[in-house]
Amino acid sequence: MTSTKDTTSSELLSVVASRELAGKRTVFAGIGLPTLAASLAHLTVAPDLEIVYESGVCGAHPSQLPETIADAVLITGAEAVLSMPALFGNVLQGGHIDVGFLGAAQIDRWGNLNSSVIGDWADPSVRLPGPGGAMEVMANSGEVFVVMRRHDPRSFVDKLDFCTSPGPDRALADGIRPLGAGVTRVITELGILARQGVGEALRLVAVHPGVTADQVRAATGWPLEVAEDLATIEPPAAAELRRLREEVDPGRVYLR
Amino acid sequence: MTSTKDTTSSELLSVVASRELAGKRTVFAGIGLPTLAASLAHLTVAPDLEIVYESGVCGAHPSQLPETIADAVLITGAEAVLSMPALFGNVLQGGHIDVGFLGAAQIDRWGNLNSSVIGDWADPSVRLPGPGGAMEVMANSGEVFVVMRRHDPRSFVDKLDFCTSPGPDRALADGIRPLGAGVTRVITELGILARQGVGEALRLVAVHPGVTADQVRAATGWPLEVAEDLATIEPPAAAELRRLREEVDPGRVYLR
Amino acid sequence: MTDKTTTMAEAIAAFVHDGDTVALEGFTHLIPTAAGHEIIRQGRRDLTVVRMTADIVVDQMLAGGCVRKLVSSFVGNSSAGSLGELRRRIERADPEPLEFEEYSHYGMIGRYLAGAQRLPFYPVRSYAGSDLVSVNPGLRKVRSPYDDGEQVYVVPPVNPDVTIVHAQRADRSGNTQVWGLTGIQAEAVYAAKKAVVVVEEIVDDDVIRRDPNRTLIPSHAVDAVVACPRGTHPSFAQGYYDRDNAFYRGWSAISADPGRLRAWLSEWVFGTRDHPEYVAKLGERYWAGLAVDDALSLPVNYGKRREHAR
Amino acid sequence: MTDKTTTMAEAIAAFVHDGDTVALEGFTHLIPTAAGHEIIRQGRRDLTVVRMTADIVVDQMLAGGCVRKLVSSFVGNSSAGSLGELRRRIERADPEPLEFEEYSHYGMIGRYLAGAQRLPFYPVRSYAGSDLVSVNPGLRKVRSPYDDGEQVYVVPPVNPDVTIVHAQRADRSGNTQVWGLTGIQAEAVYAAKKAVVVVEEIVDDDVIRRDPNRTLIPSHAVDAVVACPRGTHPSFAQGYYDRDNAFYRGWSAISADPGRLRAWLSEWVFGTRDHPEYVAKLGERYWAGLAVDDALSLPVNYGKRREHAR
Repeated sequence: MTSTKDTTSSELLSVVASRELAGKRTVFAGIGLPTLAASLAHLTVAPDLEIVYESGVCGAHPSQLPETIADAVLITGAEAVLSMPALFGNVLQGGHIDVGFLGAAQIDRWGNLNSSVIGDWADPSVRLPGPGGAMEVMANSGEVFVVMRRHDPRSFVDKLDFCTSPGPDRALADGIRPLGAGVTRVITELGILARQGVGEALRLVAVHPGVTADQVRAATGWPLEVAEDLATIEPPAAAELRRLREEVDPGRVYLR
Repeated sequence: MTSTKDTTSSELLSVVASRELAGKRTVFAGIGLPTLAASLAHLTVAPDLEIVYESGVCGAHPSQLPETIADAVLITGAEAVLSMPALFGNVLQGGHIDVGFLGAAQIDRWGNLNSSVIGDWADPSVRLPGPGGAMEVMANSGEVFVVMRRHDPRSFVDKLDFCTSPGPDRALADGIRPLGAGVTRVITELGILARQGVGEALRLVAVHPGVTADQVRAATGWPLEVAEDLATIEPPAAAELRRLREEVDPGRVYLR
Repeated sequence: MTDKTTTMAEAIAAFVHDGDTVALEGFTHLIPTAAGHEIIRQGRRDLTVVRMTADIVVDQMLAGGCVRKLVSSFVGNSSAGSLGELRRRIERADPEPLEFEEYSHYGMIGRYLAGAQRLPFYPVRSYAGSDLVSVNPGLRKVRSPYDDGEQVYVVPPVNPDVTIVHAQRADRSGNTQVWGLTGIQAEAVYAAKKAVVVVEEIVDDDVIRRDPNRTLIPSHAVDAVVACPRGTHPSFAQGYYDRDNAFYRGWSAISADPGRLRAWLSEWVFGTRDHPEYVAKLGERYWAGLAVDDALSLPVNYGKRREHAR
Repeated sequence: MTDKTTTMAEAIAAFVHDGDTVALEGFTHLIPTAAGHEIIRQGRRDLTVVRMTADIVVDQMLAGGCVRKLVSSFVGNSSAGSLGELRRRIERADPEPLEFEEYSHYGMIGRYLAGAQRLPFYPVRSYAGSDLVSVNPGLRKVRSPYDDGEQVYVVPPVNPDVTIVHAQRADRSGNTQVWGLTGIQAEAVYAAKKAVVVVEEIVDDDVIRRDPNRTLIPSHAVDAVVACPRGTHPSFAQGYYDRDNAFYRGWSAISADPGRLRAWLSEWVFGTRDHPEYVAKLGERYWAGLAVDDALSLPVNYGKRREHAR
């Protein structure tokens, strides 16, 4: 029998994120928690879900759990492998991605993301990997989900050190009509922050059992608004955990 | 033994055009005389010549003489088959074509070509096929060769009914720096007209044996300048004709 | 895995409506002729047809009275002659005028690229000095924001209501594989709001997955999959059957005479219930003349991770 | 058919010069590592390296003192950690500063597309509102000349002095076939003034011609062909050998320590005469751990015209 008591942080985040994919058709996901969430959703709430990888793979049927978004096991047996111009131009910018998953070192209340530097760009204290395709995922996906392991004021900041991947509010301020809603869900160990789109800030819409709104406020670097109908997140069900553990990541490669 | 006496018009034009390809590496050719000329040049003066077809075929090794630029026999056994964005974007606009062959209903002294209409575009007396890729061949090839079966004032005109494919002079007048030299050689049954590039009109540089400059002038719809060192074109040699007849088009599909 | 297979009749009924903008692509190879015939059978009207090389199938759709406007870069019967109906419509508004929006090949390619990539325009190096600019207001200039301030022509995106293409094979969900000339089909599909893929054969998922690099159109871009063998005639499908060059050569004479053209439509399009009937009417002996021998590619190794690994 | 085959040492000597702009592409798959090592061995200086994902090979070239400037959209050791030398150069100018020109992936793709197509710029839908715009003057806006007057960011073309890519196979003249992830290699080659293709194997002309759709880079775009089996390590070649994930995971610790990094270079790059020696030094047992089993594609039929025809 699957125990729901010893749920790890990775399991919790994967399960909660998977539920948000209900009914979605295409998801742009990196390796790790996003892939776990998407794979679980495929088995549960989104049977038609297709995972598209930045490397160009569509409709992967991997023989083993992939270690990177370009893992050879994603290619062998896939339904399509596209060039980068086709993937970024036709699929992503063309508007075929319902949900893009992104991570970041910092996020602000508008869902703008920093994955470039801590400190000043020209003389940073920490140089991070930079945009990769995150800017395009943000600009072109219907909406963006962010899964953040760490919910603290260093990551949830009042002001980004650098805005790598801007949400639609910043795009509009730059005079350009955004194509997607930007970040609509931020899933953390404390709860879920959400916003609908342009002009709206992230607010706390749900907490995990035992977590208070004040705790989340304290962990957030801006004055966090809390939904009037603040929900409590249903803990992972035994069926969800069983599929995650036995079908999605039986080797516990990412379910650390 | 190959007789040079009964040389047909197609043979004459193919042989003369083939000589102009000496040392060239890539040629963009349609079916018919351009292919014959390029194939003969490959066997004689341009051993490294590659024919690129508008359909996307590079390095064809056809089992039979192709009937169209998209003939299945060009694909089977080819070295590469490219998509149209790759062919037009990377190969042609990217500057990889040394010589493009074009035909037209009308040509003017600057090597501008009409393949669209006789009469007014909106209400034409004859609707011709239009640009196809001719405009891109003109704009992007290093230089363009035109083989015209008919040399008369209806085809060699003072003013085009419609400029489909403009040479570099018209491009410059439109405020845009041209990438190629435009038409540099026009090969007809009477002789060869030539120009070097921007600012220069076509002038008569060579005639076939027995043809006079006055004859060519009379057949040309603008006051045709004649080179001081007007040459006489060497008639097709027995070896050229033998290769053309026996190796290039043994079925005499285009050598009508 | 959504099963998107349907019949040609159902696909045309569901995805092609009067007044729609319909892209039919396939550059000499894989022309979706059978789809064009079904559009004629179903009596669609006022279509805007987008097709780089407006050739026989367009002439037939014009004669069928389906087309109000044509967007194209080449209007001719390949190198085999003229399109009679098209010329009558353009030269004499006979039996009615035809709106015509004309580009070059790369202009059309750029329009599909912009449409597929949701770009407001696509820049191309040609058009400078062409009279096409004076008859097509869609051709505009943009100045480069970089040092040289160079100007370049741009074309506007095209986003057809539906794009129809023909391919060698697809799986039930629409993962579509094409070889030989691949043309502009993938971009035309991505540019469209809806896409119908017609194929020589629908194959097992495994056939597609054994060679994912051949999938030029992934299922997420496809709305319907129609099996229609020999559906490109008189065009060809590389490795399946050859081009019917005699038909092309014969078309110029048929279409030069409005009476003959209408008789041809009556017999071959209205007189057949669907493409299988058209195929059967041509007869197996006819098709034997277009049959090709095998020239198989060599397999490549995609590799499979060993269980020992890491 | 020009024979362009040469050795890695000769290709680097002939096509990579001090001060050149060198593009090395391959997105996780088919990274031209061996070419990077030979550039280090030959002591090139002041290079501008253009590479979308600046990963281990770039960290090694930085440590080798070859690189003055980096143009990139991702600077990290895949998902396995940091690039120590790159971070020291950027964060502390240690041992010297590194000029850095930063784009997003699609920005880099657009630069290659513009470079390959001789366009003055390439429009992309991203960048609006990003701080990258304030640190990279190459990012500019263009206004659409169509009705909405919409603005869009553009990136400038990149035209490397030389592009080096790795592929599974090519013929002697440079017709290059790639399967699995194909990335941006074709466009990077077309954007360059010169192109070097490194391959797992040089094959008979016939192998290429049996499957022309797999040729992503035709010979007319290639200047040199180098056979260098296992030349992408620790990257992978689909169907030939797997990615060395343990090497990636280990690199972060090696490169975090300048001493260890330099010792690694001494042993594995300067301490080997060429890539075959590097391969031999790893040993057959090591390579056995990266070996893959077969998963062959099914052949497709290109067709052959019958003699009877027409």
